[in-house]
Amino acid sequence: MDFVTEKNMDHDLEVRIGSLVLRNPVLTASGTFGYAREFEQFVNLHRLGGVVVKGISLEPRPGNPPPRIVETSCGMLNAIGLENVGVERFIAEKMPYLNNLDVPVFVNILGDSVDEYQRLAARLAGIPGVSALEVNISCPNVKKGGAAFGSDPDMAAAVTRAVKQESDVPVIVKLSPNVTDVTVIARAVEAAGADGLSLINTLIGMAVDLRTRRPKLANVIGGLSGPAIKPVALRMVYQVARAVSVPVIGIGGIASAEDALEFILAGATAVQVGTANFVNPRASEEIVEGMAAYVHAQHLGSIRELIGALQISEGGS
Amino acid sequence: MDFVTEKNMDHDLEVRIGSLVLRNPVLTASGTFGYAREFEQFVNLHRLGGVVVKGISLEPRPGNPPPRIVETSCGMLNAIGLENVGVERFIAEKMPYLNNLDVPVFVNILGDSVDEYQRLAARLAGIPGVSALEVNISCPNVKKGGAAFGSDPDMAAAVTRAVKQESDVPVIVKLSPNVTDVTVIARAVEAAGADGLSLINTLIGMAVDLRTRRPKLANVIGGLSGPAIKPVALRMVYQVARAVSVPVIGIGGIASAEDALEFILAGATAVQVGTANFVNPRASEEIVEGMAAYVHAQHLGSIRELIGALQISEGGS
Amino acid sequence: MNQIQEKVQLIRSERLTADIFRLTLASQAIAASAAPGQFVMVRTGTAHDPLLRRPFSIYQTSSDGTFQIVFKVIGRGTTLLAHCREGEELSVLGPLGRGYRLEQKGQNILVGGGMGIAPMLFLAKRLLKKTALQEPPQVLLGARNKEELQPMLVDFQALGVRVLTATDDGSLGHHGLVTDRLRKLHPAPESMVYCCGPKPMMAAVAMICRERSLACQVSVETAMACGMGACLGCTIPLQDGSYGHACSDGPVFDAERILWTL
Amino acid sequence: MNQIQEKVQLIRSERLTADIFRLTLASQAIAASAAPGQFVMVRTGTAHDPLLRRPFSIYQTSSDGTFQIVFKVIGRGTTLLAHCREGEELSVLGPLGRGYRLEQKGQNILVGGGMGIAPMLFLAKRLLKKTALQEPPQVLLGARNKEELQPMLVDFQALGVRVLTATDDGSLGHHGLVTDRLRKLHPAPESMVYCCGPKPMMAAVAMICRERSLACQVSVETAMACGMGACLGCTIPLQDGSYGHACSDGPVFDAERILWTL
Ligand SMILES: Cc1cc2nc3c(=O)[nH]c(=O)nc-3n(C[C@H](O)[C@H](O)[C@H](O)COP(=O)(O)OP(=O)(O)OC[C@H]3O[C@@H](n4cnc5c(N)ncnc54)[C@H](O)[C@@H]3O)c2cc1C
Ligand SMILES: Cc1cc2nc3c(=O)[nH]c(=O)nc-3n(C[C@H](O)[C@H](O)[C@H](O)COP(=O)(O)OP(=O)(O)OC[C@H]3O[C@@H](n4cnc5c(N)ncnc54)[C@H](O)[C@@H]3O)c2cc1C
Ligand SMILES: Cc1cc2nc3c(=O)[nH]c(=O)nc-3n(C[C@H](O)[C@H](O)[C@H](O)COP(=O)(O)O)c2cc1C
Ligand SMILES: Cc1cc2nc3c(=O)[nH]c(=O)nc-3n(C[C@H](O)[C@H](O)[C@H](O)COP(=O)(O)O)c2cc1C
Ligand code: FES
Ligand code: FES
Repeated sequence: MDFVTEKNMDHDLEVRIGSLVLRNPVLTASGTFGYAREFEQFVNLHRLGGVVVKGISLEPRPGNPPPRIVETSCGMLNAIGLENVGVERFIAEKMPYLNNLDVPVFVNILGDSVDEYQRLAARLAGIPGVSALEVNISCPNVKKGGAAFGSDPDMAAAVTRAVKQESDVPVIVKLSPNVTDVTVIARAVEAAGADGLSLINTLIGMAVDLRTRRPKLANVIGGLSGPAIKPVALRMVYQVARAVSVPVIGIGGIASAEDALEFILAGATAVQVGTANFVNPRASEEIVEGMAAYVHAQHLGSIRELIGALQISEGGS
Repeated sequence: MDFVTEKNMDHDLEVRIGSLVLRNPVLTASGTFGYAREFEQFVNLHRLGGVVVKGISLEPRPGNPPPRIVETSCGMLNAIGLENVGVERFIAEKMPYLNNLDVPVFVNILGDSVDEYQRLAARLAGIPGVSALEVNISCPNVKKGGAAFGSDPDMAAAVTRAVKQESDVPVIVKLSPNVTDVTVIARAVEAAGADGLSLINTLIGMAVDLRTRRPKLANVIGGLSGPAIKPVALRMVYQVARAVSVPVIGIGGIASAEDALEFILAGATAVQVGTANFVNPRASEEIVEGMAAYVHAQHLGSIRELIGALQISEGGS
Repeated sequence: MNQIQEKVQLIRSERLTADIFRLTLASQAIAASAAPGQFVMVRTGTAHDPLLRRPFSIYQTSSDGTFQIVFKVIGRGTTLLAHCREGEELSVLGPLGRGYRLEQKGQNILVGGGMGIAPMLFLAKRLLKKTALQEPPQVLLGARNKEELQPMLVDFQALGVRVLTATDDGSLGHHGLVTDRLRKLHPAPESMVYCCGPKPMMAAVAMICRERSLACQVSVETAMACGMGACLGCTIPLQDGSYGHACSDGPVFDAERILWTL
Repeated sequence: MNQIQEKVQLIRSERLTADIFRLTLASQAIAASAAPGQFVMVRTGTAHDPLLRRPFSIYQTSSDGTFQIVFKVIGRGTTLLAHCREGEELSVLGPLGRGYRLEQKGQNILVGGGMGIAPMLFLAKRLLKKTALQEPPQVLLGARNKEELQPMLVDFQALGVRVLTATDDGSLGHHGLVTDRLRKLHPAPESMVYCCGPKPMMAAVAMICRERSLACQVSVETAMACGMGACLGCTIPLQDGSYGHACSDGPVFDAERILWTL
């Protein structure tokens, strides 16, 4: 592909998340793309809209005992247990490589208390190469008996405010789908200052081994991801995009450019590719290519024309 | 299969739901087995543990405009819109056939208000052949702004009490998975007198047609069922079975005897086969056969030994 | 109704065009009991994706205990089906639905468009067998171009029925719509028009028949999950404000019952 | 590391026993760069079910640009793979992981059990190529019975290495465990034991080696989603209380690093 074509392509696909300009709407989902370097042999990383790194906590975490993953019908369960190197080693060992890449880096952060989230945001402020924070609020709040931050609008808002206060980059809050009404959390988080929302995180699921009569995951329950959850993700993105005015990043079972475009029609400004990276390490870049081809073939001025362009007719189609 | 074998088989598989004795734990899920007659050419109906019929309302309902169904990865979305013939025609036209079958019939009921549920239960009381009621509380409460009965513990309990008051057969309440904590609803419904709980109903999802840029369902959103949702269903059955002491009926993506046995290990006393009936109309009977074969091969005295027998080890397997 | 589900052997797979295939399947039961306009539901994969069966009209049956379907590759299910090899087994459910009501009185006019041609061959054969018929059926077939029309056309020609054709690009027969050809016919008042094709074509045929007071039966296509009246997914809006179910009330309906929404 | 993902042609599919298959796949890149103990991740279906790739050790590579895997049919993925036909294309990712560290000093003892025999052939061939080796590798192979052992055994015998065998039922070689045979060997202190097999076997081999102060490398098996260090799913508990990742830190580890939990 020559320079002119590539430039045109990038231009057609540009989107904004808060003050951040992405050359295209395709990001990689946290926990499914390592720290990007793992994929350098498969993907031209600078062709991506951005990279979201594995969730980082203040202290290193060893994660859960094995087995941590199990395949399910059109999906997989994971109970990685948020294994990560901790924010200090992340800054020292992972950020230099990421900072050298010509691609926005979203740092996914997680904590067990509002204070932990706040300290993470403070520590990451001013670090070169950090383009945005993505706040994972699906973790249990240890101070409040373990209910997830993501299922209580007040707790979700408190985390958002604390992170916003310290951060010098756009703050995206990543919503959990394991709630009765995702728009309630979405509105609370928007009101607390989030620059964007990403959804969905995994659905809570479980798998049983009939042979051993034990759960297939050592942690008993895990997070369901992959094509199986796409219909739930699309529905929630659609609902949230209509409920808030900040940009929404769609996640859940995206494996092709068509999948990604469906989320954009439903109201997403950008998307994240997760489990598909495991099946096809080139998935994210191929989705960028497919999206560019679609914009071209449909004679769209820009991908932005498609955001939320889903037509809803009254009383049937 | 000769008489003795069949009798033995049935004995090994017997379970109880309230005062009701089922010859085996395999029921068919509401809305996926018509009024049973549709399957008489494929299934020896009297070999099933029971049949749950399509949801019945006080008045006939035409249902939603088409398209009403769409396939998704390892699943399907439906927005049938609770099309049904209404309770009067159900009693007049469908019950005589069902009453003649040697199989327990669970009548699935739905309404837009507590009063409607109550009147349905009253109307069905004393009708020959009605073995149990299954109360579908996933419908929107029209009197309370459309929030589903199934997502509010007080509303769910109110419906349960109203139905219990009128009913002369066991009352099963069918729980929605689209809630933050399913055990809260489960406990409320148990306290209100439910004789059993069945779960899960469908997850709310959506599909988008990129070509037409419209939702694939005329109703925009629909219910996700099939193997895709099995991990979510297993997890919720596991959680609810530990939270209540009434029997739990597991539903969601069951397509084989192994699937069914996994739900029983997770705590289900019985299971329902739904979407699988569409793919293989013999699925329900084959699951009974597979379950009998398993009980035999594992030298179990009874299937009841497996209910909730999942072994959970601390700190990994 | 005598419906069965069985594993049937794929005896022959023929690629008629780039994306149209004809499969010959061995099933004594289906071959013996199927009627024109009925369909089968075929599993296209072995795993859970794609999950649901796919509906196909019965193209013809044979006394040797086989039947055929003809299909176009559309998406994942039909792609898998096109890759099935001779000798493999396919899970088939059928025969399903209510087929065409065969008329004896006036002329029989069969109008097929695109893959809607598929059920017409079986129908033409059955009508030819009716000795009471005054004249052989008149068949009108339309398709996008010669390539798509030719492979099925030859099967009709072999029957000895009269066939009139139309293609969108004029590469075979009339350059235009098959409905143009229908308009030029002047059948006796008691004639019956049997139709299957894209919705706009069927709506147009239904309108022509209403204008001329001709009886008309159409075979509708909807999304289907079960094919046997259990899921209530295959709704088709009717003139009286109610819904019909394509798999069990149809797929063949009297055209005047249908509410044509385009 | 030079990892690639490509569609490779299935050149040959051989059924070695009722449920063990050997596939020969065409990939210049993988054949050229793979090392013993490394593996490939293979897509076994085309739809989303089964979703994930399946890991298989590289059995051997050839200078003609092909490599082989040998696998046993376990579940859905391997069933699909067994049904693949020659000429079809498979999506393969590899070579992945850290293979065996080849030693020059003492004797090289290769211990393979069950499908853990698979990586041993490639290893034996590479060790044979090392001209500095004082003596050819000693191979110990164990399996359930003769039927399972024979097909891979002949490939080792063709190499000219010394092979000792054991079967659970005594149908070939020693009647008992391959570890019995290992216990009877008295290798020089600087020898290296290379092992792959079921977890209990590897734990036993590791223990024997520790008792005799022999160096030992084992190739572990865990569930894997990505095979390239991205998902963190393939955890293996280590002696120091931390976790290793089988796909990127392994699958080959020094046996003494592993925390053996059974
Ligand atoms: C009663 C009945 C009889 C039928 N008989 C025949 C027959 O004899 N021969 C034949 O070729 N087909 C026939 N069909 C249509 C056939 O069932 C579909 O083409 C098939 O199910 C498509 O499956 P797929 O998995 O390939 O496509 P999918 O992956 O299910 O669909 C791919 C995309 O194409 C769209 N789509 C689905 N069906 C069609 C369609 N028919 N036309 C255009 N777009 C579509 C879907 O919305 C989707 O977006 C019949 C349908 C019915 C209801
Ligand atoms: C690095 C590595 C290298 C490997 N090399 C080889 C090789 O060269 N040859 C080979 O035959 N296999 C090898 N395996 C194992 C192989 O990957 C599995 O057997 C395969 O993934 C099973 O896939 P499936 O879809 O058939 O089974 P699934 O459907 O995924 O599993 C079916 C059932 O079997 C269980 N199961 C899964 N794997 C195993 C197993 N290995 N043994 C017993 N039960 C199991 C599962 O828990 C599940 O309940 C290797 C594994 C790893 C990690
Ligand atoms: C193995 C694995 C690890 C994950 N780790 C994280 C994480 O650390 N932080 C986070 O916010 N989400 C994490 N996720 C969730 C994904 O980012 C994504 O929200 C989810 O998988 C749904 O998208 P998908 O269906 O495309 O995979 C993880 C998912 C998987 C499969
Ligand atoms: C087409 C269709 C119609 C359904 N109709 C009803 C209904 O009327 N009442 C009800 O309680 N559940 C209904 N359900 C939900 C099922 O009973 C079941 O809870 C759900 O499909 C999950 O099980 P499955 O994955 O085995 O299909 C319906 C499901 C489908 C697919
Ligand atoms: S396809 Fe299920 S009722 Fe018609
Ligand atoms: S398999 Fe994904 S990190 Fe090892």
